Amino acid sequence: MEDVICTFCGSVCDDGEFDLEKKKIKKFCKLGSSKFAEKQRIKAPMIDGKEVSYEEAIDKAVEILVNAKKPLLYGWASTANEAIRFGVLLAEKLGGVYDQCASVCHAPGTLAVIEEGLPGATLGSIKNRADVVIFWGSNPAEAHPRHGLRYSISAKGLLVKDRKQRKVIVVDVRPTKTAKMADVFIQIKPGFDYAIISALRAIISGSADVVPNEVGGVLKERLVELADIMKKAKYGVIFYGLGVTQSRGRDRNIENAIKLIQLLNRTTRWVIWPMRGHYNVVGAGEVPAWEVGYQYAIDFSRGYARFSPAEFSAVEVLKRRDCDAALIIASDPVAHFPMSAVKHLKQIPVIQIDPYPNMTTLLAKIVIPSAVYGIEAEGTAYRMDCIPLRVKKIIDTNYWTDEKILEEILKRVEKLKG
Amino acid sequence: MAVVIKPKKFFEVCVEAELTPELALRSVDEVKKFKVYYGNKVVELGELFEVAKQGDEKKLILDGDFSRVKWIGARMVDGEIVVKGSVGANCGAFMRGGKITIEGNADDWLGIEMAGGEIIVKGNAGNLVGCAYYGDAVGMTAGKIIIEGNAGNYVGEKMNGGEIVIKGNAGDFIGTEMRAGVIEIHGSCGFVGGDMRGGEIRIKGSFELLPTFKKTEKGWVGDVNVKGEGVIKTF
Amino acid sequence: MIVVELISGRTLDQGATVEEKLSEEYFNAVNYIELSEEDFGQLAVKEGERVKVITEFGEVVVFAKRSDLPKGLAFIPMGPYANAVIDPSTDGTGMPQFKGVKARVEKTEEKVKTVKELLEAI
Amino acid sequence: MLWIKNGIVVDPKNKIKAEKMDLFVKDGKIVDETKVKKQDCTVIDASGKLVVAGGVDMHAHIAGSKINTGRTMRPEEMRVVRNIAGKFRATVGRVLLTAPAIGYEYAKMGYTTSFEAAQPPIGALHTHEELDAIPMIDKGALPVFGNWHLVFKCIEEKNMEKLKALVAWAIERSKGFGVKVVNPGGVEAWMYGGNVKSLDDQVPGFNVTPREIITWLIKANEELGLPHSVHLHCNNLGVPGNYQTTIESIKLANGFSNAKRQVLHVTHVQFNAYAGSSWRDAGSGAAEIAKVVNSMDNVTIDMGQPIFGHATAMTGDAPFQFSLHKLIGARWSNKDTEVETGAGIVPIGYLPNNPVHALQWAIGLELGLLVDSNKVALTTDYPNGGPFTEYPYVMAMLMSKKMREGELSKVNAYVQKATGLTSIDVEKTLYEVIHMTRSLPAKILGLENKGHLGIGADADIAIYNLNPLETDTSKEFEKVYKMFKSAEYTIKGGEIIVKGGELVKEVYGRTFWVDATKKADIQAVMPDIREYFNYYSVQLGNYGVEERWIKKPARIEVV
Repeated sequence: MEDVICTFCGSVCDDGEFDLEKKKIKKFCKLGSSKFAEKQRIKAPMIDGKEVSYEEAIDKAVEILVNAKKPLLYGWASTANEAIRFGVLLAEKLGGVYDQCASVCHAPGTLAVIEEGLPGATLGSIKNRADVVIFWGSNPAEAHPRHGLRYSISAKGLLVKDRKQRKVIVVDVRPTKTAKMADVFIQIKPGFDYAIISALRAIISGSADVVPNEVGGVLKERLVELADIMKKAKYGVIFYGLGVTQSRGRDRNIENAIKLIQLLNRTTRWVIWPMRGHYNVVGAGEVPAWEVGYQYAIDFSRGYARFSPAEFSAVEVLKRRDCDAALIIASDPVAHFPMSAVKHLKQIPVIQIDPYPNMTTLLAKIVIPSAVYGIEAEGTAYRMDCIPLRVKKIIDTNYWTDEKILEEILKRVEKLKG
Repeated sequence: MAVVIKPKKFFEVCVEAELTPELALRSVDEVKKFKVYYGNKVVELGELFEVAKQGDEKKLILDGDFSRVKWIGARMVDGEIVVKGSVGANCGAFMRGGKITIEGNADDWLGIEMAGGEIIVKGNAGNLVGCAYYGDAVGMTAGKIIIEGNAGNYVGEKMNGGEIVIKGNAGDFIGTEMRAGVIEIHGSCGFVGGDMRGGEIRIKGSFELLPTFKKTEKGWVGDVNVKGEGVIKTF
Repeated sequence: MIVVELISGRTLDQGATVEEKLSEEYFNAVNYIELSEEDFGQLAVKEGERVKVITEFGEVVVFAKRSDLPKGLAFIPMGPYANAVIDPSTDGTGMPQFKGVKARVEKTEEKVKTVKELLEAI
Repeated sequence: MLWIKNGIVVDPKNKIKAEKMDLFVKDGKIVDETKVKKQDCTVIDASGKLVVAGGVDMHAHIAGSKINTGRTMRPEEMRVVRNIAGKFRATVGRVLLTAPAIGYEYAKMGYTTSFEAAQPPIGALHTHEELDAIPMIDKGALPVFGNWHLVFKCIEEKNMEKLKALVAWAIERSKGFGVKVVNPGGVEAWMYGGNVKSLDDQVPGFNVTPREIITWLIKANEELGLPHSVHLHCNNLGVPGNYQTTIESIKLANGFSNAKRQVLHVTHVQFNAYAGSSWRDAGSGAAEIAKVVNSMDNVTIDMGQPIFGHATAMTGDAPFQFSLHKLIGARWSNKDTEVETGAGIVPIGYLPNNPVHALQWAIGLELGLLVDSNKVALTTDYPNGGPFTEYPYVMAMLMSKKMREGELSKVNAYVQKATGLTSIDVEKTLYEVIHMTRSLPAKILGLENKGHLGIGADADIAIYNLNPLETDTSKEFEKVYKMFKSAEYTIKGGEIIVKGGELVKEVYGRTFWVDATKKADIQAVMPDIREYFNYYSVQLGNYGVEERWIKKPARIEVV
């Protein structure tokens, strides 16, 4: 089978070849290959560790959800839009909180978009045109292994034909694998992204004299060089990663970077884009945006959507003990949240929907196994640049899809709630 | 006719109660009927709180731990609120007048886009004090916020007037995109004044200066990236 | 004992095992700390020996690994071990500070907890 | 089955000017009286009420990555609560609405069809997902062609067969409805930081000009015989002095004809109707444009009327959006899209006392008043000019000079000298305004069963509490406005969805798309498409939308 679409990372490579007999994927990277490899699965739906039918598990889940004063519905980054849509409708119907993995990943980028917008481009546009590529706090060699080949570092584009015609720059606090592939590596002091971006803006806009000799561990002359490369680029791109979203400054770092891009566009072309992690974390934000108005950290307790990451992001909700039940789908907060947030998950009934057992399974009251999108189920996903792709079903399964499980839950909740 | 409101129990999830001194003008029974949100349930205030009358001022006395109660004093225009304990998020949001005294700590989003009045926090405050709410262009425009303890990050973002005084330390990114008004920090803080256009930030302790401010007689002036005339100085 | 600035982040191995969280492979992909040559030397540990990482927010025992990090910077792959010690405050953004927390690292004889044991300890 | 009794019907397509008559509905269609059993009919007493076809919005940005990025950028827009969750979905939005809010608000106003005016072909699946999420109305989407490298290549090669094949292939792949052209060549120039300034500028990297792009696409469109004509957003949008470019572009329709409809639709002309050389001396070019449009029988336009208040500029015209960002300093989103197109988004607001905004407002009205009612459709270019929910304001303004005088007194006096609005005495009739909002947009789009109430038409009907025989639309503008804001009944596909201005039933409409693949030799262009997919970031096999992925597709085959 050709043109198979990978449902691992935000690159969503769509050129895989799946050998149906050997059940092996070709062309994909280590991450993609692991996605398509056979793994331990949750065998059957469970309540308190006891195997039950899908119907029984769903009935019990519904009972917990409708009786909750504020259920948290979290995850969504590794499932299809069709499932996400039912999830958003369910959160609205329940008067709960919808939050998705971006809130511990790239959501600060969304806060920056609110402040300054998002001057961006699709990955195809970037591979065709970008003669300068900056990875700022991002490390595709480990997180998006084929990104460089398909879209950025060595991609063969229309105007920029190969690696030789492209300058690759890495800005990071450590010499990452990606840094080793770069023409220029600028090592900065952790927590100084904002200051360095401010300095670059000053240099580019003619206020270089104000900038001190060293900013964030980088000598001014190196910043002047970098500013010069940026100004001379015909079409440049900053791909930013968790290095800026998860460290000091978070959204303010990105906001500042967007202001830098705005400035550069006065004389040449520059775009900026987040290196989104999960294959459909973009869908997990886009679907609620059109259904209820916001991308994440959405509270429905008043019967309509309200947005406030300071209150309604999953980590804040859990740390404040502001939910009394949780539905966790397609993610593993127990592994990926700070301990102080996990603590509350241990106190409340947790319903988990996932193909694979993970740390959240260990504390979930109800576990509902599901089919894997892109392998066992078809559905829509948005690549990191918001390009929609229809991921494929390539083998049969008896597992229900997330879409079907959630539709069933929603139907029953609607019946109970009227 | 001050009204005294006391939580009856520990709240399983946060409560949203836009309590303002206007309530003091109502009878105890009416106050008990005031609608508050307990998770996704709309309930009467009296279900969650004890209500009593005391004295005759236009004043609310919130007696107990209100750290799980949000939006207290939101949009209030006059009168007084005294919180004997700590208070939840969004306290004094969009406030235009009157006075809120918090004897404990305040959570995030204290005094969002405050346009008048006074907030005093005896303990610590959270993040985003006096800021602009999501998507809005302007933060606090008038009034005064005094925090006797420490404050968190992003204090006074997009502030366009008024005064914030922090007797302890403040967090990071103070007065970002500030246009007017005064922030005074008696302790130390992190970055200050990113893209500041105007106003003044006074700091007694240490702070981190961004590379986009010019040293002048007045203090540090900037942010040059926005041709700003904001002033950062120590005292 | 040394003092470092600790960050967490993705690695290829962490990614490749992330859908097998209860496996030995995942355990091995996330249960170590990378230290610079100098810091590693100063701790006087051997590759694969155990260290205790202590921050304001918690402590965790992990395996020590030498790397080409700059001195003073340490790295634990994103996952439950990192999350036992990172700064959980979101400062009103919803995002905990997964990168950038002061940590003490010291040699220890304590064992490295399994993923399950970590959860039980919370 | 429905029996709408004793209504006063205005149905311009069928030349019915306020006649008292009954309508019958069966299986979602308007049928002859003999086709229904009257005793089985739900009867609606429409005595003394205006009965018209459901409104048709032929140009709005209601679905896809642009509006959704707009929502994400503007949480302050989403804080206006319109409906609390209950029997119907929760809806929020001030001007930028959520998908359910879009459907509900159209329905409440008596509108039953709306077309998304710009769909990047590679993002078509996203557009369709959002269209599927909009309840109540029928919809469709127009893919964009004016900056696509493959289009340039076919024109460079002067190969009409290839161009036709490309157009038919792309519309089929994107499940689109027609050919949208946005700032032809200008968006490609923006990839280098520039724009095109005249119809004869060469597009960077290609041996083509905007003039050629428009002309060739009109020719391809007409030879394919698509239901809708080329739908053009002109070059130089938002630039003082641009009315001349607009007139030149309109004249490119000369030499083409189509018995059923226009051969060129020029959209949101207000934004392209400025005289002068800068915003300091800008004036109105509306009268000149109207003169040209009125003199031609193969061109239509829509207004792009600004509404005072909040709005969000969002278009495929990426270089314009950057200029706007520089001009007003607001946040700015941009999306350069593969080798196909681009887009930009900037929040704006129209203030009555701002001379430029007042000028724009006046120009929109001038166009609506001066252009023949058979050639100008009513739009706000939602959300660029403002909310579609204020269509009734525009309708009332077109019908009442008195209302205009009142409004004129509230806006910046610059309008008095820069436009001719004050001296326009035209008052459109109710019949004309019904045409401009129903039968005309349906005709422009080529939707034969929409916009009218003849036998066989879709049973999309709006009933307003307004007796046209007893209402003086010139004097009673307040009443007219109020009545059109809130339909007494909205009937969609034969089902009552709104009653007394309130939602009563949620339905999902169809998505129209056009299949013209039999009218061209698709294979003629496939080698070029395959080659160009080296410059895409997706595989050709994963490009496009299958019909089964759409909730209620309605395929229109061109034979």
